[in-house]
Amino acid sequence: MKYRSSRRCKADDGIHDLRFAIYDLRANALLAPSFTGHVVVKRQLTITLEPIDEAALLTKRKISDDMGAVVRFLGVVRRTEEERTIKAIEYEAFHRMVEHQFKLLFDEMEKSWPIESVRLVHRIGVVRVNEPSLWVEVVAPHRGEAFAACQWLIDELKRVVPIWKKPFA
Amino acid sequence: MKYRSSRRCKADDGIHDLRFAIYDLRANALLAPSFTGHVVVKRQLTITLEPIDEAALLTKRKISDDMGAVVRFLGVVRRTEEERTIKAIEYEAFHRMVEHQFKLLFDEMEKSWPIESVRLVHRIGVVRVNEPSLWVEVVAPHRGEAFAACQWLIDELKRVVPIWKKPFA
Amino acid sequence: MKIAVHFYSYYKDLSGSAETTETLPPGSTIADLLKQLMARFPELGAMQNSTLVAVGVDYQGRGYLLKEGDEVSLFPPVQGG
Amino acid sequence: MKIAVHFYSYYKDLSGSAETTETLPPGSTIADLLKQLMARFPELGAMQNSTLVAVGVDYQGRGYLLKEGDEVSLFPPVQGG
Repeated sequence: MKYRSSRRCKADDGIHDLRFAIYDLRANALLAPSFTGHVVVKRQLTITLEPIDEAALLTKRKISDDMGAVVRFLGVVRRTEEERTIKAIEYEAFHRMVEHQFKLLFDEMEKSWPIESVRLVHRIGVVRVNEPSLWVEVVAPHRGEAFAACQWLIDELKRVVPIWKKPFA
Repeated sequence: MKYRSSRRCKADDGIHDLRFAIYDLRANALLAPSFTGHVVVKRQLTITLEPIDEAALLTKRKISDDMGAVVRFLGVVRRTEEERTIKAIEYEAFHRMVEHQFKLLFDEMEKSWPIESVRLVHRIGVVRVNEPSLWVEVVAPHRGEAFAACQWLIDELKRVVPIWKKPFA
Repeated sequence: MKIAVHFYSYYKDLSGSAETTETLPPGSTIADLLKQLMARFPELGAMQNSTLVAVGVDYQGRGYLLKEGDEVSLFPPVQGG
Repeated sequence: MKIAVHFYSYYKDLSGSAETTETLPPGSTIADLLKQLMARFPELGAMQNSTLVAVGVDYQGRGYLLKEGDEVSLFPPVQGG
């Protein structure tokens, strides 16, 4: 458990939190009739050693009257990792790069789908079996774009965000 | 608001709740290595006049150690319906048929994906703008099947489950 | 034979009632029932092609052979969620 | 020029250290750096093709031209989520 001392990194309400975006043509094709060409997209990224508190997360985000779809994903540590039985996974992060790569992903999401809000919590350090390591929420006008954006974000996270697993038997 | 008197219909822990299923070949192709060929799939269907209480729903379902993905969807009443501004939508249901059609959909889900649990809450009666009318949760070993099953269920719900909308300006 | 017919959603408004009973000769299909209903409720006529039909709690096609005691429901495309 | 190199995940274990410094002639690329590192840490050699390389907080390809002060990070495929 030698990575246990990883520093806590909370980007809440920090650099990623609130900014304007002008949607490109691809995004505009998906827009709701009331869409005005640019919106404030709320972003929140939390990288934390603490357990993920879903109930608290639910109380913290109101959605606007134009939003019709909220997709949430919870990634949970499974008992088997590559066919071996494990007790926990330790997640290690290259923090500065994690934040930067998520910023790039959030930028890309804003350009691709008319989302109002994206929140992502990734737990690092030791996460035991049956505990969540990842929580993602995407809010959009319609379900198609909310599902697409949420799945895209998770796929990309697993491709480019420098976080690694170390299973413990 | 003449449908306001629709009876309350709760199917919790009722007919749909717990049963065995033998997965077909299509499902087996997606199975986790530890999959044993049949599982108890937990089902819960709630058709209710009451507001959807997400926090309460979260406390009521534990997932097993083999599950790695939880996908949740929240469908919320939007301010615009077919380009008109509305205050609320009244949902009317043909209750007996709703329950039966959901049972058929849940049966089909069990055959198609190795899910552990599906819960669906549909609110009926008057649902105001910004309030959820639909809550869906699918628990599966991996995210691909959880997302696919959840999206399929919502698409099918909108195709075959006899619930109708009446917007109020 | 007598067939009970229920209307849902705006079909209730269009027909002016939530249910009715139709008398049909044995061997009649849902298509026959619809033809008879459209004559009685011309307001429903325009909707005929998009009308969904259930017998009991299962969807049935236009060729379904009706039998005494069937409860038929007619409604527009569903819009849940 | 001197290039600081950081290892992450099991590259730390394989190389036996979290960071090192390499001295390279001006005009060297990441490919040159990797060649030099593999010679010093043969344990990393087998991983060469799947190794991800970042300069600062951005991914860079093998042809990236290194400059004095670059902080290079080497790591295996990521596995978050």
